[in-house]
Amino acid sequence: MAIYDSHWILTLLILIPVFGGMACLVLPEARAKHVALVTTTVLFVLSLPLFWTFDQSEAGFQNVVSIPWIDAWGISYSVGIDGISILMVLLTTFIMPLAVAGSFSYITKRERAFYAMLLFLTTGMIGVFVALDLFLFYVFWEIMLIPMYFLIGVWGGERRIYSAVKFFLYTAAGSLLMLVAIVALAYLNHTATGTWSFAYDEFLALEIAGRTQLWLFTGFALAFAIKVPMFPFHTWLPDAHVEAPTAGSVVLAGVLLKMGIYGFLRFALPLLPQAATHPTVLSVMLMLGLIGILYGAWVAAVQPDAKKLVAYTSVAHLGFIVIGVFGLTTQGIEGGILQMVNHGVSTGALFLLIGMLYERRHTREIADFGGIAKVMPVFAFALVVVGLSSIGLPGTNGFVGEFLILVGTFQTHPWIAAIAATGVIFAACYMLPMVQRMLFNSLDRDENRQLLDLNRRERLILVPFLVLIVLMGVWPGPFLNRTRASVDALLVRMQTAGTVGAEVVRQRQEPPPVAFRSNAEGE
Amino acid sequence: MSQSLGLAGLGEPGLIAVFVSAILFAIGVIGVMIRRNAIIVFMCIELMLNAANIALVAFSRMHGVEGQIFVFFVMAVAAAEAAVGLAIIIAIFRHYEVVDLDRFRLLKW
Amino acid sequence: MVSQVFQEGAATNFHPVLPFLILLFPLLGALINGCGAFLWRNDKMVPALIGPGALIAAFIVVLLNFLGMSSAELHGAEISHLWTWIESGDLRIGVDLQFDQLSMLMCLIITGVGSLIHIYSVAYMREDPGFSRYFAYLNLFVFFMLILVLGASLPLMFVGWEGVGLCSYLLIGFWYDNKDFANAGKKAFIVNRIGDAGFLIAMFMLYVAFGTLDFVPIVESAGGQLAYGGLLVTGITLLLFLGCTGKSAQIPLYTWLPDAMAGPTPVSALIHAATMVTAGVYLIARLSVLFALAPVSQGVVAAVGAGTALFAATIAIQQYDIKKVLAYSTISQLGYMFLAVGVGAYTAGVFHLMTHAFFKALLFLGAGAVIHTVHHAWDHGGGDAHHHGDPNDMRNHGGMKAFMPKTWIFMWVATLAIAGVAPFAGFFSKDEIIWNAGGFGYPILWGVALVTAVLTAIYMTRLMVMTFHGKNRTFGHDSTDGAKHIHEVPALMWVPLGVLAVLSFVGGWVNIPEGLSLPIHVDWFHHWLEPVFEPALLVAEEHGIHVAHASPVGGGEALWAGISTLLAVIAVVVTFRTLRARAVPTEAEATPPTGFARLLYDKWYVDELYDRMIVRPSLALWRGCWKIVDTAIIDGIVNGVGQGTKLLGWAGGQIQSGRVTTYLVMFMLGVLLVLGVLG
Amino acid sequence: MMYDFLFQFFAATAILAGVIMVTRKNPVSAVIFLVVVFFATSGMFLMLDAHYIAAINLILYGGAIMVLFLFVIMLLNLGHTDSEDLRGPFGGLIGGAVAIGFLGLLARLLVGDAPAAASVVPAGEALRAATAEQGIIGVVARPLFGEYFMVLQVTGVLLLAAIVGTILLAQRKHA
Repeated sequence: MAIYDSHWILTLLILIPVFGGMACLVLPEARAKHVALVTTTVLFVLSLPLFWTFDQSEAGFQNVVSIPWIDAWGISYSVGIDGISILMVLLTTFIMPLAVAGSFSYITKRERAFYAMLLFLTTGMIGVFVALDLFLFYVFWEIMLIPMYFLIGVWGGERRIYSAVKFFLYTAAGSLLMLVAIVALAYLNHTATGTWSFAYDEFLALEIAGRTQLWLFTGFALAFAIKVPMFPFHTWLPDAHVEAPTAGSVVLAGVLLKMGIYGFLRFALPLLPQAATHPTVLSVMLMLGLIGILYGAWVAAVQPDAKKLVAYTSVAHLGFIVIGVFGLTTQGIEGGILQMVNHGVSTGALFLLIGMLYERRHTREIADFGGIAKVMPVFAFALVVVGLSSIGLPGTNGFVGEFLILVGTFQTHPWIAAIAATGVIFAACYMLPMVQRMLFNSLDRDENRQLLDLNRRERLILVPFLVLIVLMGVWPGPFLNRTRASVDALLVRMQTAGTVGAEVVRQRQEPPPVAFRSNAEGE
Repeated sequence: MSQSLGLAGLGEPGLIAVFVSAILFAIGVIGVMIRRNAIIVFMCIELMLNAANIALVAFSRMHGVEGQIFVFFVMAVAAAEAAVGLAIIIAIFRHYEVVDLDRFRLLKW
Repeated sequence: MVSQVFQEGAATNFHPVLPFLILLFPLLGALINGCGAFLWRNDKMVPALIGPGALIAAFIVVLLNFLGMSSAELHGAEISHLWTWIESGDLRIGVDLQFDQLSMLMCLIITGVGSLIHIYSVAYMREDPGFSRYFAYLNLFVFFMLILVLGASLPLMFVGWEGVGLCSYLLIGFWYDNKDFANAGKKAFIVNRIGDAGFLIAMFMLYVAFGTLDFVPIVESAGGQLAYGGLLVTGITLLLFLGCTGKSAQIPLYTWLPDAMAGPTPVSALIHAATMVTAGVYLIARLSVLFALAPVSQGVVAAVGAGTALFAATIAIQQYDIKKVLAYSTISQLGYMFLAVGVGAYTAGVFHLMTHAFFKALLFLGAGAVIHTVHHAWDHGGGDAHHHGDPNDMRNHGGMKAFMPKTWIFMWVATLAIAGVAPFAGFFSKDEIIWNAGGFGYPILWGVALVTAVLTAIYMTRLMVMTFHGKNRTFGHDSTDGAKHIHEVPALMWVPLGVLAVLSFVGGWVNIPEGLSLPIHVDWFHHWLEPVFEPALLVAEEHGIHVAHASPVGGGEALWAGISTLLAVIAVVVTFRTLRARAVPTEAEATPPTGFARLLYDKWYVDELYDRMIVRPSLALWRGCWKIVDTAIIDGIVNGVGQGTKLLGWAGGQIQSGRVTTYLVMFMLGVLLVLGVLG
Repeated sequence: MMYDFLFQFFAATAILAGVIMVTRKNPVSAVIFLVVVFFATSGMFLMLDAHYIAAINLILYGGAIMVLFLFVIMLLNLGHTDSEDLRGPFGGLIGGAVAIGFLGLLARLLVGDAPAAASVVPAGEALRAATAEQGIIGVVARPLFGEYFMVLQVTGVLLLAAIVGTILLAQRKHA
């Protein structure tokens, strides 16, 4: 279809949720959830063909458009996708209908506003992933913040106000620094070319002195590090997750946390290659990633609250992605991108599962459960599979991502990767005890004996997650292929403009020590 | 800085008058700060206005009659102020039965 | 020569026959049974047919391939490419199955012994409500185990490696409503993951060194690529061995295996005796060339193996739980295998792996039969709650010979096999290990291996005596209820025992070394595996490592084989006579032993040591991270900034008191300030 | 000589009466001493050749406004001594500090040679000449109704507004 050759598909993806959200607001309360579900489903169906129409041999942007918006400042509506963002866009459209469906019985008050917020949030998220004008990007970035703030603050748990404010202030503090960096870039561009512009391409062409790059990188990196979240900027995450309603947690973990990494890949690295490849910067980022892996897992292991536990596992998972990205190798970055999708899928599913349990028992304390595999076998099955995916068991999607990240980073930073590999031990140390204390042991509480197993709607929600977990675990090829060209282009850019990037790519281009591959191909 | 003011043109009585003006003004300030009674505070303000008048008159010896014109207007405004101010005090007293300034927080909503 | 028979087949090229079916059958079985666990929970017919059926089908395919391979002249490995799994940059990992002599042998063991255990399980688990789930797990386990041995690259092997760990976890905690059982499963998984981390890092190092993770190129180019005894290869092999110590329960990561006995007994037989725990040995055999290049690592492997063998054997002597005895025995026997591969006798290690699979599976299944029977007897016969103790405890057994004669005979076959009495299977494999340990110049390890052999005979005889001989204690010392309620197990259970007994008897005859000076000598096994170990042996040869044809203290192979079998026989006889005369208290009456025996009874307190040294400090550290670093420090700073802002606002608000005088003071101060600055 | 003495006497009286006025607890005596201040300042105005100002100062301040104050004090019955009225030492400290600050600023002005500098034109000569020419009233009235006529009118409006405001504020709500 023609729209898949033009920017219209992206523009539609941005616009449809806005209209859907408005419809939610004006239609009767009881209809809101259905409108939201239909809207997000349509969105997903609409976006799905992108996966195939996307030209995976093309490193640059596709479905591009640039329409002037605020001409005086050179701000334009520019959108497009490449190998780094395509999976993120699809992840967003994949998660949203499931998050909406997962809220059907969870949200009972102010439904109109709730679903409208979810839909506005969708617009923000898709916008962030497709924006090619930094001003536009910033606008979407901030748009995203507002619905999320309300989702936590209005439909959250007991300490929702504290969490919502913490979330908002943390993120806003970071993004203001980013705004400074963006404006500085525009100013530099103005000095260099004499015209005002916020376009990504223009900034790519900019030559920036090393020291300036470091300052700008700091601005971007703080914003993204808070969003990731990297240690020690992570403490908003557990609070936000614990208090947020299920759909909020799912979206937060599934998509919002990816923004930080996406920001690094899209902006911080290619725009400021010298800063990003500066040895000190690299080691700081890698160390923070490493600390995140270990620290997140450790703290997760001693959490009494299931949702908080999962929140801390996110810190660990995102730590893996950070070291993958800053390992600056093909495998590391591709693995990182893949792991972003994986994390969205598995952690999203985990939050949904915990939410389903919360709806039944109104508690998330792990100690309140025990032996519920007896009464909820389907739930138990799903939790085990998703949990195993989360700890990266081979055969599930989690392994492929982690493995690529570690293999990639090991080539440039063997010690970091080796220590990070011990994260798999600690992963087992948090997930298995939780699974055991919830599902296994004896069913000794009366409240738990009456628990009903998942109903049809809940099962249907989980099926896509489980399918994707296995599919991406055994056949990640289609996903990896789509990222390849863009990642390679990024690395080449880091090489030509960076300082240590050269080393990385030289290593890659040398023929491997052993010249042959698997026999099957030779024969 | 101080030299450029050219106080010498005042002559000796004028100079003394400026000193008196300053001292009276300072007394007025002290009064405003150490008294709670609204009326006395008000009186202190009148004192400060009067101090200013002294200075203006002293300056008029040097710069011509405009100083006195100024004093004329100051007095007119002071009269208006006294009338309105006292009316306010009366209105407040009617409401609170007291004219202690520390008891009012009318400037804060 | 017998081996000629196998060689004379036409030298045609070998092509795997329907290789994917080997994996597909167990996988389908697992899926069907898995669905069954939800959909037809009470139907036992489907799982009873599908479960063992899938395995038998797989076994037939394996057998076809095996026959095909033995009639062909295969040098090197045949790779069967299914699809590309991971492709990123230079890294390419296919879902490739590697068919060579070693993987075929392993497949035979897995599907063969697996089939028998599946059949046995049908009867053993008949009354369990989780019947379908059980077969789903068991089939899934076999699937992963086959991936482990057939995987043509390290990552694919790792899939199997962790997959079997998962199934082990699920099956150990099969009766998950018992907290201890669930804990045991969790412990197994976590301890295994420690080893897995080593495996992962080793993989990364291999990738950096070779640019590929496929076995074939690594094995072929290792000799030229890595320096002999170099740091890199030593690191790789030591990390791989760390993985092995986890999976194969060696010091220091062995502690999960005894706890793993919480699972159903056929599971212990299949996973924790015959197949999964030998994965480490398989890994070293698969990458033998790397170990051959790293003499230091080899020494470590051999020493750890021998140490574990002795250590576990000492514990086995003082255990009363029949499965625990067998568990420690398994650890000990695995130690033998590592000793073998450590000294460079890879064939001997794999040989012992095979015979051990036969007799240890038999021992576990036999023990399972006894446990099953005791359990039943208590359930159906004993109204007296007093007698309901632990059916695993040998002090509650005794005199089973009279009630279960078939089981008794089969168990004795296995006992003699593991004790190393000629001509049972264990004799040939164990003797070869001991001989090689001495021959490759490890006199201390040789001595340890000999001592352990004697200990093995002692604890196994003790097990037999306590279980099958003497008076029955199941219903107390003086009760005759036993005769009424204890029966031989059904045919579905004893037939597999019988098959395994035959294998335990004749299984060693595939390799009768020339050195024994017996009238017949067979080197089929050596010949079969020769292509696999050739690169490793070549490396060893290049660096001047040869088998000495004498033991460290003189004497040839035949002499020492004779001595060792004689020692075993003496140990069996002496133990038998000593213990038979001794009265055994029932579990209820028993008091814990004292002195050194207590130390062995409590397993050298290693679990307690780990708990104090590792588990508790870790948890304390983690809790500290949470409570102190996260909550107190980071959140303290964050909230502090918030509070500080609030305080500032409050202070500002205080100035806005609403009092005229305050404003006046401010105004005056402002005037002063302005005048002070400008004046 | 007599001129200097009188001038200094008025100045001293003004300051002294000011101090007494500020420290009286009784509002009525405060009013009386304020009147004294106004008298003294009127004397000073007179001696500084501002005859008209001296007169209206006496009439307007010393007469009308002070009577108004006295009237309100009596009206509200505030004539009794109230010890609460004076602030404690802290208030005094701040007041004193501010006052000292002002005086300090003044002292700063006096540092240097300014007061000693001789004037070319004797002080007040021009004003005296104008007064001689136009009369005491004329010297003020001419500019007032000429140059500053507009301002004078606006002042009238201000006074009107004050009258209206005063009535509005002081009237009883229910009257």
